[in-house]
Amino acid sequence: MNKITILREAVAELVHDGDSVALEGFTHLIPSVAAHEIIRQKRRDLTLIRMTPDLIYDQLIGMGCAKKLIFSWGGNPGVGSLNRFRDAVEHGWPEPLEIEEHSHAGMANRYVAGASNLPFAVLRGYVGTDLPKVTNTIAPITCPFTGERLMAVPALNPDVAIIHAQQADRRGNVAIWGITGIQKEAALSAKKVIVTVEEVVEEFEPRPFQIVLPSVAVDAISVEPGGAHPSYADGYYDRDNAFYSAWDPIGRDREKFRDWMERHVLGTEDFSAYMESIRKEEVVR
Amino acid sequence: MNKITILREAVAELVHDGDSVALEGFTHLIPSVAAHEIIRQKRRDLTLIRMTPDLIYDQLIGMGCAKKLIFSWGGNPGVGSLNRFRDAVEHGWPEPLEIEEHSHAGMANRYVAGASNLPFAVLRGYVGTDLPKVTNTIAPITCPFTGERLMAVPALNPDVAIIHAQQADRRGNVAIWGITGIQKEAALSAKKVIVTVEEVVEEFEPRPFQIVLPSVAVDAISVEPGGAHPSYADGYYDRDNAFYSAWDPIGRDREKFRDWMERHVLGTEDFSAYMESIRKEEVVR
Amino acid sequence: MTEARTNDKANGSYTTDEMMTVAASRELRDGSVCFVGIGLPSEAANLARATHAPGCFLVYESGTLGAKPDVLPLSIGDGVLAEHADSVVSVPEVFNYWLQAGRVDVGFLGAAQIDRFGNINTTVVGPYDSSKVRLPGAGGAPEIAASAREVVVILRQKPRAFVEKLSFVTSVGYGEGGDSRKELGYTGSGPTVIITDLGVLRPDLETKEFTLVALHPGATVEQAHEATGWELKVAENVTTTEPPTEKELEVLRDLKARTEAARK
Amino acid sequence: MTEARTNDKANGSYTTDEMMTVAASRELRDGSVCFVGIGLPSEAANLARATHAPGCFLVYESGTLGAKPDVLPLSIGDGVLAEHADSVVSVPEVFNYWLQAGRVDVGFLGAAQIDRFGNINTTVVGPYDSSKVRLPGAGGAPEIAASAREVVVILRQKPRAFVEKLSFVTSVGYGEGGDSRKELGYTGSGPTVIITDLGVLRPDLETKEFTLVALHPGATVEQAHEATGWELKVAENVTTTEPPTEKELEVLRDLKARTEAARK
Repeated sequence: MNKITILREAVAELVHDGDSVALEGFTHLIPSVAAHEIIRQKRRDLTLIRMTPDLIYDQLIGMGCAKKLIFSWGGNPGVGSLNRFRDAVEHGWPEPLEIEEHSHAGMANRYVAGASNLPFAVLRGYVGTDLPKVTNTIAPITCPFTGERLMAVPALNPDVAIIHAQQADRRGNVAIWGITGIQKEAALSAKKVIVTVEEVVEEFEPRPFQIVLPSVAVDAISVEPGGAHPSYADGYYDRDNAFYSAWDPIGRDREKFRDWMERHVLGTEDFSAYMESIRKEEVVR
Repeated sequence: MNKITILREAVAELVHDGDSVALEGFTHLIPSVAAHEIIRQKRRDLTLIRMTPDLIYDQLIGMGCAKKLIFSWGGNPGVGSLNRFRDAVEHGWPEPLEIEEHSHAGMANRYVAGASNLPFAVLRGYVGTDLPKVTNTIAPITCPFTGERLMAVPALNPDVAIIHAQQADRRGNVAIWGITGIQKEAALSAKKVIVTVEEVVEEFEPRPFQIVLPSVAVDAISVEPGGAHPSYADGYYDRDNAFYSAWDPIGRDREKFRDWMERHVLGTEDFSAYMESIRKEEVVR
Repeated sequence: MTEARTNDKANGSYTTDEMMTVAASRELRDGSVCFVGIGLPSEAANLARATHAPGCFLVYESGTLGAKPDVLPLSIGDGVLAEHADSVVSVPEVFNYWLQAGRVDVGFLGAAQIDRFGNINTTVVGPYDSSKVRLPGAGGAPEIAASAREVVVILRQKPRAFVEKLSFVTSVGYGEGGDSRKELGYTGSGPTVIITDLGVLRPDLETKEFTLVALHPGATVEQAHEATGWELKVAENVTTTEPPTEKELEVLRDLKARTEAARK
Repeated sequence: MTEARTNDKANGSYTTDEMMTVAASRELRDGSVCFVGIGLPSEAANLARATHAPGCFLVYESGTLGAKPDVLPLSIGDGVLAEHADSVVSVPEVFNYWLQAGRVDVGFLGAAQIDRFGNINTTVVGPYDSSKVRLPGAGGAPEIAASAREVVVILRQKPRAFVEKLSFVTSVGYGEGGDSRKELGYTGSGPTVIITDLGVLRPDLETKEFTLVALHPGATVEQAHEATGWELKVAENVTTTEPPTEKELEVLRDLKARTEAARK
């Protein structure tokens, strides 16, 4: 199966400066390893898309990879703020960050429309909020049958979608189980799809609430065990809650952040070297 | 779990004359047992909804239960026509049948809109076909962002949805695996939901492509092993292909049909008695 | 259902229906994503998968993605379709995320009636409100015709099937011909070939009118004219279809034998 | 995150935060379908599930239906939410087929700022284009506020939280008050109660302005006035909240202890 490739090459070939990129994951299976590779390859002017931007988006923004963020909730789950994200929005550091914000329902339906090759999606929401005043990708629409007024949001079709999954099989199909969030729609809405996986297996076995993304819907698969740290991979490892807390002071200080990123991300070859490096500092249990 | 009830009581309580009823099943898990109970209880003026009306709809129509059919493909899969359906449309026997026809994509998205509490759904289709000329539930709609013209179809919200599933658990959750078709959307779009199951188990085990409908989305569950005959129940029994062929001559002749229905359906108490009765005539292998 | 033996016009070694199915199967390229209807389309697609296109990815409207049936499914939702599928998804998902999304390279369709521009009728024969024959209806055909990158149509060539004017336009081919399909805004490019029991028809690049470009062995231009309800255009040099290979016949007959056994 | 011990204003045996969580948990009826946000809402909902409402059905926006966490999730998508859930569905499905569909009886929400009509801000403090504080944003809150049959809001009562005018309306309560929510066409009936560390506020039936109707033991009307950025309306006879029972405190503290352990 020729889709299995080295992540460095997949990112080099499929992620370009100025692209719109969705690295999705709903607290489960966050594609951290691919985010670090994008940072190492110094991509610029990316439009980052994500319902729940968290640490890896804080890192991409703080390292100057992004010119715009399309999102619905940006925080360090269970801890607090994304300080690099806030610094970019509040003070334009390291450079100004344009933001386009929606609700979760709006973002989810934008991916659904994108995956369905429709130009827009319809939902009940936004009316009476200030979101339409600051986000121009929200427009009223009228039901041609009932005359009822609802809101429309435009489809999302990222240049590249990147997700982390538990397994791929020999034919290049991808299996995700447990909380699968918006990953299927993100992948199917994108022009190119990169998937990092914990391992490659001969055959999938049935798992609770498993979905399978067929190989014809995937462009590149890279085997990156542990690649979702500090989030978790159901069946492989737990969420590293301590790391999320440890990130807060690191992200608060520009120098500390840059130094940390240079030492652990730019200063390492790949994710295993990165994990090695942060373990030394006991950032990780 | 108080949702487990006798099918006769569930139908008596939840299915009324004049209701819109969707008995869904996409060749797998067709709720035949519930259709027969509706016929035994002599419901009238039903608006029957189904993407793929087949033998049980032929029977409901031929027995005069329906005043209208909303559908996208009506046939005896792998065999030919639904002769009772044709007789009703072509000659108004036993009474005229109003029809509202769509494409599969249109019907599927009408259920999706219904399940989403939206008044309509949008799709790419119908343009240039004669369907909009004969079906008034198709209307053009314009994308508020791109100006692109698409087609809208109104939501389906049946009074009652009835499906057959493999298993329910003690808490009243319902498990369906294999081809799950449109059953989830049909159930979630309806005001009331009746589910017949092969068996009740303590706990579900993971199965390929399994979906679980939580008990809060179900109104009544009845244990009716074999209740999907002549269709199949993945993990329980195969499709009775011979019965589909055997149905053709029965359905072709009004007298033969009425006689058959009176003997095997009206003349029996329940589905096991019905199966007993048709087995005697070796209609079934 | 097939009347193969009875309307055999070919030389003794294979039937015209077999030639039709084999010719259709040859239209499917290996590795392509194919949306398949039940009956002749499914027969041709699975013949292709068992011969020259083992890597083709079959999608059925029941939600089976990468189906690998070992017998021909009698219904669109047979268990054999899910059994070896790469994935099984809901019906809305297969139509929205796969067909409408433009992921389907080839749609294989049958038809009750077809016109010179490849428009298809599977709804009624005669006036809609007082139809002579009520057909099953649209099913998945309109959107397959709309959104598949290209469409292959398979049906036996007869005057009542190849008609001057359809009783009902269920699925759009090239509309009124010329650019009229483009103006409808569909993403798919439309029917690229009609395979019949007599030969092969392809659309004229300009007018989009279907033209006889090949005859199966033993079939004649006269037969094709007789079997067509409009003044059939014929290419200047009509080629002759390669007859079925032994392998193709062996695999097709084995498939059908196993299917017949499953019917019992 | 919680500053419970430090801002303890109650008698020694429990904190004001504990009282707040207990009071909120009592709003959840057994058997009801509850859409839960992370933090205080999740704490209150799981306390209810572990005490008087074992049959309540918890829905988290990560797609877990009937979640039964044995520790409080730190993130909306923690594995513990899926582990014992009745079903796990996609994010579009939980918002479209469950929340928007009107299947949610109660939505539990937190807030950064709230106004007298129960409108909520979780987006920015200060002007949008030059914000003093950039908050996480909308998340699932706007549609929970829109479509849940009723909404319970939990937040500590402070002048910077209970403001005269929101910097940004992220989620709609009663809009400008009166019938203005109805005119927006939302299916849910809006926030029915605000539970704070001082007491309980409920909307006036006519004006929909939130009014102090109950004080927790030890809290005073003066404290409530000081903690509110608008001229707080007070009911004629303000009742006193039942203090936490031993069972409630025991279960809550056990829940939080297990959660703290999980953080390490």
